[in-house]
Amino acid sequence: MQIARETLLQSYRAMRTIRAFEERLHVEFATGEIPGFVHLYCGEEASAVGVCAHLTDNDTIASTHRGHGHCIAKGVDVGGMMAEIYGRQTGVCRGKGGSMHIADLSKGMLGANGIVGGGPPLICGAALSHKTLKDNGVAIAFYGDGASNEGFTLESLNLASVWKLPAVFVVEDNGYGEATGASYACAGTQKDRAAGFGMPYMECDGTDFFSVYESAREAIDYARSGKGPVMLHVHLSRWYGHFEGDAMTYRVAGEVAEQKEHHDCLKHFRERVTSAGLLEATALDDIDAAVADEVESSVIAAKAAPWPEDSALMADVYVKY
Amino acid sequence: MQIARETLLQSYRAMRTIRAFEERLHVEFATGEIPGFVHLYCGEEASAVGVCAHLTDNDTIASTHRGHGHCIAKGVDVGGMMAEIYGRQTGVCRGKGGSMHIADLSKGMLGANGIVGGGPPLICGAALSHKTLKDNGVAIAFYGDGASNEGFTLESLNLASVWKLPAVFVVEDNGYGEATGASYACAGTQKDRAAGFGMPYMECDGTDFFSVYESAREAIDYARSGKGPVMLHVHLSRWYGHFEGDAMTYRVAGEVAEQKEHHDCLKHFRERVTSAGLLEATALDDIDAAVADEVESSVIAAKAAPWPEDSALMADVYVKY
Amino acid sequence: MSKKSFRQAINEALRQEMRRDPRVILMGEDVAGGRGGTSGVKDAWGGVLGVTKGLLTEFGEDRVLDTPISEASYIGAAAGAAATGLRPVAELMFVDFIGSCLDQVLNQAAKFRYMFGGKARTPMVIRAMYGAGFNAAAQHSQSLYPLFTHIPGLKVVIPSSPYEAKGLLIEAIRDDDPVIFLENKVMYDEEEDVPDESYTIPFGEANLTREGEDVTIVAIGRMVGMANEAADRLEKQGITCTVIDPRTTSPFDEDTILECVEETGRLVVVDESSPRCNMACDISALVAERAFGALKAPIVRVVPPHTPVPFSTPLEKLYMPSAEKIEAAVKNVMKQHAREVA
Amino acid sequence: MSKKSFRQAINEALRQEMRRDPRVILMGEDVAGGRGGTSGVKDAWGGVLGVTKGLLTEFGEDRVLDTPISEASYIGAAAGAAATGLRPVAELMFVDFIGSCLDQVLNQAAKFRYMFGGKARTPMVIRAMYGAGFNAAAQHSQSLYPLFTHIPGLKVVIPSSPYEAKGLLIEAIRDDDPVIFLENKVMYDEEEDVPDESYTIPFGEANLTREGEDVTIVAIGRMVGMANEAADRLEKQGITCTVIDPRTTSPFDEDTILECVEETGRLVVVDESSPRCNMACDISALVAERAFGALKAPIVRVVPPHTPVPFSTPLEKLYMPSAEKIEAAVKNVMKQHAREVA
Ligand SMILES: Cc1ncc(C[n+]2csc(CCOP(=O)(O)OP(=O)(O)O)c2C)c(N)n1
Ligand SMILES: Cc1ncc(C[n+]2csc(CCOP(=O)(O)OP(=O)(O)O)c2C)c(N)n1
Ligand SMILES: [Mg+2]
Ligand SMILES: [Mg+2]
Repeated sequence: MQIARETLLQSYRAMRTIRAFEERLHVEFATGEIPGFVHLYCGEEASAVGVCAHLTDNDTIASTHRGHGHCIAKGVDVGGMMAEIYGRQTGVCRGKGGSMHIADLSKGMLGANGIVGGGPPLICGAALSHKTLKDNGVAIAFYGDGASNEGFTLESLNLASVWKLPAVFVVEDNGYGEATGASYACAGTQKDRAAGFGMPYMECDGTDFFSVYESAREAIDYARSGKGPVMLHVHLSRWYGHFEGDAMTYRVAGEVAEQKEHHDCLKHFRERVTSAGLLEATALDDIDAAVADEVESSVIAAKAAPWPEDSALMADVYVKY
Repeated sequence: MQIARETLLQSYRAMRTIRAFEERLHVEFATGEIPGFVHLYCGEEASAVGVCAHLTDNDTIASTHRGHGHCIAKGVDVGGMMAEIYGRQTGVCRGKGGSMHIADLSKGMLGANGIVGGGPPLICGAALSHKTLKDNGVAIAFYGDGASNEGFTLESLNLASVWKLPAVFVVEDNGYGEATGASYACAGTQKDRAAGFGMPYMECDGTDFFSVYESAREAIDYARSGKGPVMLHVHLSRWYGHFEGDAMTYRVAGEVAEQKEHHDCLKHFRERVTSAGLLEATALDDIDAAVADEVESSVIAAKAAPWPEDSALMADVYVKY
Repeated sequence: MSKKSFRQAINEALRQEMRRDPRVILMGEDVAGGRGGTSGVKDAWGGVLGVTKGLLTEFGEDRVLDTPISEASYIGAAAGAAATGLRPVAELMFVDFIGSCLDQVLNQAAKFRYMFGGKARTPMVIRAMYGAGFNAAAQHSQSLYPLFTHIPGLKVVIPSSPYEAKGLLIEAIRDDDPVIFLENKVMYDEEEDVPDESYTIPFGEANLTREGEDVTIVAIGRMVGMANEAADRLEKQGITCTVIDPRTTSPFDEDTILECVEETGRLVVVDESSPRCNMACDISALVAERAFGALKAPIVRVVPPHTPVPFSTPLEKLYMPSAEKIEAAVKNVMKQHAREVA
Repeated sequence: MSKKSFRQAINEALRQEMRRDPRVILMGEDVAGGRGGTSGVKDAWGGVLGVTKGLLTEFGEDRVLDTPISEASYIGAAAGAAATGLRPVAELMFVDFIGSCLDQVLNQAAKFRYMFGGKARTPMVIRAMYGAGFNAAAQHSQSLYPLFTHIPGLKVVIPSSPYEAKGLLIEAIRDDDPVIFLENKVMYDEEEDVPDESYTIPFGEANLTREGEDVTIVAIGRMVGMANEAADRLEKQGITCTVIDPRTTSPFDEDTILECVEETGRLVVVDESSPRCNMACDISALVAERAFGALKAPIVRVVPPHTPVPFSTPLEKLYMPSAEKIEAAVKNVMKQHAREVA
């Protein structure tokens, strides 16, 4: 496997940005200044980035309630995201969506989604657009192990096969839907489900960028070439609670610590690229520093940004009414 | 395989009743006297009867829009059914449901259902009742190949496994959902779907009573014994259009004729039991005659029966309001 | 101009828009019909009641897509396709089936634009049949437009005749917001003169099908015909009515209704949907708030009872609004006035 | 009797009914929480906001059932279980998620009894959170009770305080029809005196939280508190209000409202749900039809605008009804009268 230096740098930067963005959110949330529900993606960065590394703005993704990582990986503006989470006028959604609804169609980002299983049907539609408009695009649905039990998701697997859509269904399996384990809630296997709906199945280690990158390349190439949809099952772990405020008593003590110690995608990436001589540690350090600055500025800017004007309340319900 | 003479006689009678009931409906519908939608089950009799032969009133079934066969197989009163289809006060649902909503909870018949995929979630609930109340009952969801693509159905397969319910999911695969072939609409296989939701899969020939009877016995025993749900895939063919009025141009000419000639469950049953000396032809003839009479009387009675009274309009929306 | 049925008017609207704009696609269960069938005939149905017949033949399988029985995924797909460059017309068959795919309408299509800060367009149309009177029983006879009207972000269209159906459907397809387009299943064979060429009828502009002096009747969809029939009879008895067809319940032409009530001082609302929180309530509330001073009599609603739709013919008749019931309501409203004045 | 929060009151109602009747079972996503988790803790959550905490410990896994994220199948299972001998209480978490399982409510549970000619009972309760004010944005802040109220066959309960919540929930569990029980998520920490013992509050009997002479205010759920606050302020300005909490929107206590309006002659309706075809419309229509003669002024509705619920704090505040807005509406109604009289 050969990965261009530029791709490696960009991917590391994206993963680092997600990490820094979210760890900061964790801190800021605790101060009480961030309203609403916030679901952190920390620990799962390699999945979003390893998949999106193969995409351009011409390709479409749909995300979940745990959407920050997918947004950043797909190129949504970090400052705009932070402002959105603070509910400011300068947010990507002008403060009207918040964490669970960040979207940027100009980047092919069809939205985080507060509805579990909301994304897969939309992605059938985006894939249909790509196919019908013959623009060579693919459409990717990210969804969790929990969402894999939602009828919306299951129907979409079938529909995508029936219509032979250029779609990839990325199951981000972190073992939990809220406080319930996948070992309880998911009968059977994702692999058999893929077969049950007539599509190839692939799996990878979601804490290893290179594992995701390779599998995703194959899956996306397959879909893009017109052969139909693929399921990509990504095994990973989330580092924080389901949402900010969750004490995670359902997980054994030390589970997350162990993950952080031995399955940190950033550590792993750094070791791998430096030991193989692909990138220098200083290049990564520079990125770390730049990202820290970017996140810091995004918070300062968000807090200083104006609230939406009253007129925004009634605006943009319709294109025309 | 040993089947009691009484069971054989009852099963033949049930299949013959379904056939006669429906062929008569086909004729009556053409006269314009029967209102609404009517979906005929003709040709599929062995499935309902082969499964229900293992059930008592203590067990529960949920049916579909194509429900007459399941109702009769589960012991719902034929006269009451005919009157219901005519919309009369003497109907099992007092004329308020019609063909698509025939139900009789006292017989463990949880209703035909106008919603494709309506039954499987209900059957999870009925199975939960059986399990919780420890009454040794099982619950059976009949549904079509078309319904196997409805999210309701797919979720139910998973839920039944997760809750380890005493349920059997009987896919009556007649190859079509309305005018659309299963070969187009169902990606993958039912077998892989069963695996994908963690349950055993069995299949049988739905035009052969004995094939259904044997498989259903095994499936129902498994579920009843507390091991969890099973999928039973029944291959069969419908002889009439999707509903009365459908010209079936989507099926090759002669397809149904071939089925009638070579895969008629009634013919097959008769040949099998008489050649094996299990039942005498005269016993079957007697049943045929008795059934013809029963259906004839049911039509006469239905036509003569009173319409519901005006007060029925407002009655029975609630137990108490 | 030629006589066309409601069914033909809709078919023609779809055909003309598909010719005009290659981004318009059709999807739904058996909108063509026959895929995967043994005969190889791929336009076997053209919709369960034949409304989309022939469109596959003209536009091909890439633009007329049969779906599995999976409303959530294909209605969601319509939303996703609309947000990414197509203009899908998705058929839900019976509006009662919204129970299978409400999320895709309620939480996705209707809310994209607002949640995303104005940065999305979702030009999709969902066509579905509604209405009782077909002996289709409780799960195939509902008139669920109050649900859709309640949801901000949706537009809701209910044509009252073939002419209206064609113009409103073309408008719906060209509209950049999600539109629910409801067709009364009992009306498919009704005919009237409909122009052959393409035309649009704007949303949010009510149609006065007649003008009178005594009572304003607002009626929805199929009820417009009944209201006109009642008005005919009432005219012979010396009572003249204004009959308003709002055409769209969202957006809603409040002004026309308020102006007419200002003139007549009396209002009867006819709505075939279940009576609680329905359009009859909505219109009554509008007038009781904004034209109160003009009202000479109570606002009377002609609506079905709070029950599911019964199957049996006589019960279903009893259930439905009718010209007779509207006539009686108008007379009742006139009497109340008489009493007050006396 | 002791101070209990809205959350505790609901927990206690569930607990007492589960003790009383072994057929009462609970199901939902993380109603216990922890199944399949690595720590082995099986009551990790007790519902996403802790409302059902501790019930697993007392009643065990056979009666407190965690579900996969599969609303259609478990809400449908609740309906099927109810029709076959259990009395399930299913938690939908956020009422916005009805988009995933409307069919099971609309076409199944609500219609069984009628379609089956009176031969079914479906004693199930669906508990769900509703309401804005939590910065939960467009998909987690809706107040969809008009949808449920519209559907014949359902009962719809919206408690306005901890006391109300406990008594109404016990009534709901004992009721033999399907009941939608909606809990305002902003109210969980509100406290008041609630009896320790079990008690019921009958459906369809409105509660007059205060009586006055000038204006009748009907308010739903959390709006009742705001209406009382407004009434307090108005009283100081010499305007006295009757405040009505209908408690249940279906069945609906029409008589109490009509009687109060007969006395005050003026009506303000406060409803947190989207404004079209909502309860404010329903109540306005009722009064405009049946207490028209008593009305001295237009019926005014205090409702949010026809938009999704915005996320940002200032916009959400602007969106919501409030005591100030109610106060202004009442004054407006009083002024209109003044003008007429003048
Ligand atoms: C239709 C629906 N049901 C339930 C919820 C509540 N909910 C939000 S996230 C979540 C868990 C999702 O689990 P999973 O798909 O595994 O994603 P993860 O949180 O692990 O990333 C649930 C149940 C919802 N938002 N939408
Ligand atoms: C939710 C829903 N979608 C669509 C329909 C319309 N419809 C009724 S029967 C049917 C086909 C069902 O096919 P299948 O499950 O194979 O059963 P079969 O008719 O072959 O017995 C369809 C699409 C419906 N009644 N409900
Ligand atoms: Mg998960
Ligand atoms: Mg079939």
